[in-house]
Amino acid sequence: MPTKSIHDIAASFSRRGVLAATTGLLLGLASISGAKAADDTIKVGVLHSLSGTMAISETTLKDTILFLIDEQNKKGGVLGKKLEAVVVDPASNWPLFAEKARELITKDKVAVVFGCWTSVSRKSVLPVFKELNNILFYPVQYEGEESERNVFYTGAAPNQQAIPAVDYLMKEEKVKRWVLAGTDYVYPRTTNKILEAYLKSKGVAQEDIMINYTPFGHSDWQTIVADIKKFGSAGKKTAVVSTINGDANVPFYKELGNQGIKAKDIPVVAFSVGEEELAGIDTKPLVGHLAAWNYFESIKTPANEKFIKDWQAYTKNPKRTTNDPMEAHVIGFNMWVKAVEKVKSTDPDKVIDALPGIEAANLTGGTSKMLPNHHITKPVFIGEIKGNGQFDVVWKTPGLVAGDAWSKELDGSKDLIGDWVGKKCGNFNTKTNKCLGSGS
Amino acid sequence: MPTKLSARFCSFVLSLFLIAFALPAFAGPFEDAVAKFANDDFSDTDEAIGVVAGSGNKLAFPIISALQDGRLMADPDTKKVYVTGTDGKSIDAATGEAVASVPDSASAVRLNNRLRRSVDAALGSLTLQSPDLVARLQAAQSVFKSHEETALDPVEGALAKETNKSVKTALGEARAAILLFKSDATEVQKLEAVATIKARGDQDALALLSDIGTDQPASVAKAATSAIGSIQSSLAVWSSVQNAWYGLSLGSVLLLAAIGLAITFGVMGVINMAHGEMVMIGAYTTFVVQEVIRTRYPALFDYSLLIAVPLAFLVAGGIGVLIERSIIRFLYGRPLETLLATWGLSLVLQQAVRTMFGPTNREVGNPSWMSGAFELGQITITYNRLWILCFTLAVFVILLAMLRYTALGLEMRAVTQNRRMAASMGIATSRVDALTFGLGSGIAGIAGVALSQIDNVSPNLGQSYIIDSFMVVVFGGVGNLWGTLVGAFTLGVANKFLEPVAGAVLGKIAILVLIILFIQKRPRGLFALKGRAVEA
Amino acid sequence: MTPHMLTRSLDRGATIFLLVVAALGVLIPLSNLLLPAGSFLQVPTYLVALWGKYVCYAILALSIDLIWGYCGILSLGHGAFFALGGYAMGMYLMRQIGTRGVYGNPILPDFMVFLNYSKLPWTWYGFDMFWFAALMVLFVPGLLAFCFGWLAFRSRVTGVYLSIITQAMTYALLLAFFRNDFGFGGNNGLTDFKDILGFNVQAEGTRAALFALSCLALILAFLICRSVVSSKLGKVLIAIRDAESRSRFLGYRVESYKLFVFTLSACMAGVAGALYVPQVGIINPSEFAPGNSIEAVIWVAVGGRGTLVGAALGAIVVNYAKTFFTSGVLAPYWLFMLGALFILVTLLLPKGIVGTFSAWREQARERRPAATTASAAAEDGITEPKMAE
Amino acid sequence: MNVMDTRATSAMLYLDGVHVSFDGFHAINNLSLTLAPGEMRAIIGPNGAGKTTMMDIITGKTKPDEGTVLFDGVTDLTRLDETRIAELGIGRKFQKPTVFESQTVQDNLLLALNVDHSVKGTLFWRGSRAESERIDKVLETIRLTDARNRLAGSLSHGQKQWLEIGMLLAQDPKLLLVDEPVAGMTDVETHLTAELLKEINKTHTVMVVEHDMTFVRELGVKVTCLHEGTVLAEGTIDQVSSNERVIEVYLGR
Repeated sequence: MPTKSIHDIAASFSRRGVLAATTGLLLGLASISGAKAADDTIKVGVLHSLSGTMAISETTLKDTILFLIDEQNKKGGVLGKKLEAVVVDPASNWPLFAEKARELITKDKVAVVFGCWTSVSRKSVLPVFKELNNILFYPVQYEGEESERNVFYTGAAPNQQAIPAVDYLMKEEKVKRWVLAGTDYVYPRTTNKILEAYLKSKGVAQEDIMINYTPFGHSDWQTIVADIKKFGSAGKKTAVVSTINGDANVPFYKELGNQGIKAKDIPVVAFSVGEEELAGIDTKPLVGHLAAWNYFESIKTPANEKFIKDWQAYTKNPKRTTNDPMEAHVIGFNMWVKAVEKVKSTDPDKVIDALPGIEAANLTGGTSKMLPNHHITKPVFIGEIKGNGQFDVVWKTPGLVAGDAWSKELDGSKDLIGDWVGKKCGNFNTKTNKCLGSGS
Repeated sequence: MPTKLSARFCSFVLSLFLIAFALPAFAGPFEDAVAKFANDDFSDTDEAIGVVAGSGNKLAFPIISALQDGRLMADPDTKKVYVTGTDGKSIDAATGEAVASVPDSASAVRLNNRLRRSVDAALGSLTLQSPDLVARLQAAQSVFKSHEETALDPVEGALAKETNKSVKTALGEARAAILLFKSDATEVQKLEAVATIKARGDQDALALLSDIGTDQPASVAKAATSAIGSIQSSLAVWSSVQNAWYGLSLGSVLLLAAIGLAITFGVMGVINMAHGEMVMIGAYTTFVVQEVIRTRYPALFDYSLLIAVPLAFLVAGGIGVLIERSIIRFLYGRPLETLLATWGLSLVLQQAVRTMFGPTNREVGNPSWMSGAFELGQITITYNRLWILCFTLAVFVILLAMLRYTALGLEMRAVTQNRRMAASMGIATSRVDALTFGLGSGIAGIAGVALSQIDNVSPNLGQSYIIDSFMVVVFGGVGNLWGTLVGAFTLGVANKFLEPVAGAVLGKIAILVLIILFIQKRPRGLFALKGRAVEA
Repeated sequence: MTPHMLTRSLDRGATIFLLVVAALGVLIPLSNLLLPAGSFLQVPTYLVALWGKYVCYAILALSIDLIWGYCGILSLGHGAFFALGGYAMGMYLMRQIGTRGVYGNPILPDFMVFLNYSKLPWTWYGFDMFWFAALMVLFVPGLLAFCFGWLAFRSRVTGVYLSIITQAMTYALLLAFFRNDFGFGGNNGLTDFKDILGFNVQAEGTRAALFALSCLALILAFLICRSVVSSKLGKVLIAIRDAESRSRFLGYRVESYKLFVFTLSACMAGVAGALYVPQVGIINPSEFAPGNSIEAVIWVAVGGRGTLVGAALGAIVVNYAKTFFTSGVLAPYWLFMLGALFILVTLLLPKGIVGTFSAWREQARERRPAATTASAAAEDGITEPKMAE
Repeated sequence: MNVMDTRATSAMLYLDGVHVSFDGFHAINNLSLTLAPGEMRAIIGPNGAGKTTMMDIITGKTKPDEGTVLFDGVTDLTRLDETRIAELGIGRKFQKPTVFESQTVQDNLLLALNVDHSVKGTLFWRGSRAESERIDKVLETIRLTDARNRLAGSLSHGQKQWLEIGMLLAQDPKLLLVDEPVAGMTDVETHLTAELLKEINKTHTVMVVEHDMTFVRELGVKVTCLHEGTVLAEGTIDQVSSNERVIEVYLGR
């Protein structure tokens, strides 16, 4: 029936119509691709959500990179060329991340990309970076279990955040009973698995561990906070290890404060709550609750004070806070610059091979080093929330902790290592001496 | 030369003390302890607290309380420690003599949670006999928690003098707690103790009893277990009451978020996807109000919400009217297109707020009367939730009254029931439309004020409520405020009773599925209009 | 919009549309593969993937227009069917990874390994076979639509109520798929695909092929929709849309008609999703987000509801605009643009781009009153209680 | 007669003791009424007398709270839904003319034809000569032949009324329920409509609800007057209109 209808009409319409339309479209398409990278600048891709749910966290990171590029250009750029930022908005939409990554690399011909926050966005762009062989610097603490040739992880791996925090609570606060509360996605899931295994290895009994997951942006915490209270009243010293994701934290802490859970009774140590998140809360009822990071704005070092000063000057906002992922970008950016200057080229292959071993000063007085598994060494700090929304560092690791791509505590990965220098492999099984799967 | 210095200093102290208290004092354990505060080492501080608290020295209380609220300054170089009074005057912690000013090199002695606990314990035994009733009560409580043997004598001393009934019981419980853990307490004492604590019957009591350890006499252990049992069973009953309360509170939030929609969508038939953004605007209005108050008139902070409510209503309502005049009014009779337009609108509003206030959360504080909680029997009721519940009901009643008794309300109902007829009877329908939409938006704005107290104030605020709001309105029956009320509370309570069983996520899923099935049974919601009026 | 006017003006448009799609389906892959990279007429790979995505969206838009434009069923949950189709395909692609996963586990996908799954959940059985996956792409969305529709249409849930419960449906699925216990990868979803039917999904050839395939699918979907709406059944659908109870009194089983077209449309959406996943390289619960479904409806409205070409065009236009706005200097303001677009289109072009266009053409040709605005409300598919039917 | 014995009644339509109330308001109150096969009956009554509600009950749109509604003596209509009842052969014309406005006149009739109404049937439908002939015939009867390709929405009010009646004819039911067919018609149109209905009545049982007394008189059939959901009077138009209770209801208040 339709074929018929088309047939008899096909007679009546102009062949030129189609021709015009098609060629027009094609030309349009092709011309879009016409954008060429200017030769006198090095393009740097910025792939952070500026709208949608993740804008809350990611916008700051975009500004950070722009700030760093600005600073670098003041120093004369890199290899005598100015850096030029290419900003796109993946709008907190994961497929869009992949699409934008592709656009940055193929259309804008960027030399490196700084971006992503959530694990899913990273997973979504991974294939693109592998296929088009470019570089991604990923600045956020994450669940580990990954080491890719094209990705450099400047955020904390679980062993650079979770484990030290738990150790602190055991030693300093004599905690015997644990609530592992998290948002139901892969980072908390993995972290809690690791912690569960770790706690058991320290002789904590199953009934002294309570695990609870909540959906994204969970806003009604009455029941769960009450449960925590109940769980905490079993006589043993109890602490909450929170992997609750950004948005849900404000109502969570508000409920904690209102239900009168004081840090001295049940301390909460959080891995995703930094200065930015606290900016949304009145922290007075929360004084004493903890967070584990590799950087705190309140840390007094010349480098950090200068950074904060310049940053606030750049953003023209004397109240603008800094946080851990920002520092990660600072370290990553400087490492990339050093690597590029080392090999006198922005060619991804050369830079990727040059990066491991590169050292860059972090803002907390140490010097971080890029490891063969594309993670970096970082100090770990435990900070107590203060009344002014800042953190008071109550404990730090003696030295720098090397990031493990693969967690020793998980069956799947205890034998794996990532080594892009010697083994040229991201998931090398030390037992079987084989490089698994697609890793190479 | 610190040694010489301290020597000279001591002689000075001596003379001073001779005058001051007419009893000799030497650079004894107290002074050494005080000096420890300057080491900025948590374990040293801990020791110091112990010694100072136990020293019986007059300065002990000022020092410890200063330590608690960060007024104890220590100079790491000179190892000198100062107490800065609440009045800004400072004294030397070791000697009690007034000092002109604390040197800049001195910084507040830092605490961590462990130290905060020992500070509480110390203060506990120190303030047991303070004239202030509340202080005494708190002291008793903290002794109950810490139950250190050293506190026994002070407690019994206080108990003997205490006249106030509630404090007496508190002290009794504190004493019982101590005895229960005192190794050399007699079995009889311990049994009494268990009974006292059982009588207290809350979760702290439970905690205490389940912590007594194994080295207890058999009879005591047995008594403790039975006590635990009975406390737990009574708490179990209370927990269902607690759930009901949580349900009501959640329901009130849902209602508050949905009630504005019940007007714009339920009454006017405008599928207002920008409803959530109206809520958000209300929340940001609150933020702005508080900012102004913080910077200009800090004293007024507790009234910030009272000021914010009318403002939020006006701002959101005004924007509502604007939207109605500029967009919605061209789309009457085609609700679907309002869906599209308002969806676009919500995108614009969100981004607008994002560009104006930045993408990050904004701090909206709870005024004092809205923070904290109180115990009702064994359930905790937080003030902000309670106020929100009352507030919601108030809004609902006022709205209902408004629709029923005011001229505008009458006109609204007339227009929504039969536009043509209303128009022919000389009602300015367009004006009524604008006002109705404004009213709906305004109420959404008010909701924003309340929600700012429990949730993020961020550009995404609205998004998280829009779907729930639609569910509530549809579940209750479009065009029926009572339906919205019942719907909201039903969903809230159901959700809260499901949550402990199924967990937060499955609970929410279950609720959604229930709504879907329910709509099959009642295709027009809980309170559907019947008869030909609906159909023809 | 008057149907015979449409059938005339549209059939011409339809044919042009089909031939353009066909031409692009052939030319773009060719130019991408044969012409030297960077040459003026060469279409770079990322654009091929991009347009592949648009084409999938166009199919989704068609499926929505079929039920909404012609039968007045406004589904605010059609993204669910799209996503389910996508997941079915994604699961096949995951199983294809085999030992190339980071843990080299031959059976279990990576996320299962590090969440300590001991064995494959039963839901994943059979997805190592393409034919099975392909079947599921149609079957799963179809079944869901059938059950949902059977309940809803039989108990005569209409208008807003239907729209809202479709939204509830997709929202519930969203939450369910977010749960890691659900066994579909939780928030991270399924990604890092290797190959499809033995071809590397990243390879330019495969991309080009997938693009051509999507175009073919679009053409087929279009032809199916046209044959449906131009059959007598199409007339019945429009009758139901305009006066549901009248059609009942004429002895039509409204619920079976709705059920048929709803299920058909769900299957089409599923296919769209299945083609979408290998081209964007990830499927994750956010595809279930109610917002996505609403946007899909908006594409249709922008393009022109009740005109198949319009629906497809709308999808492409809106998404092209999105891509265009979200990069470069406009990036911070793109939401303003998009929002404004939606508002302006609804205000100025209530019949959508194509609808308005053909209306002009019609008026120009013969001055005859178009459908009375009285029936407009009914046409909207949604009606408030007081003015139902 | 022995065939008849199995039937509860010989009537084409048989209502007995029917009650319906919406939220306490008694729309239909112990209504009893029978229609013989081949009969044409006019129903009159003031607004709110329950005329339309009665039709809703017969066509299955509204379910009665109690009472029996038998069609053709055997089938209990209260158990069936609109579609089934329509399939049985009861056609209805609405008070407010409802035609498919965005479709052409002949499509409207095509949709009304009592052929296979199943999804399959319509999906694979091929037009047949017989069908088009019937449509032409109906078009003639309702005088819309030259408007066949126009949009129903663009017809005049009277034409719509006729189109709807035409749809009934195309549907060819045993029983026609016609709700206010001449509302808003010119006298000429009214006259023509009366003729049309009489014509139809030759082959069908018809129930007409109408206010217009001249029209009812012109029909010249048995009249039933409803009031407050129950039968007030029955008989020829003269008997009914001379019934003082009817007069009271219509005039005296």
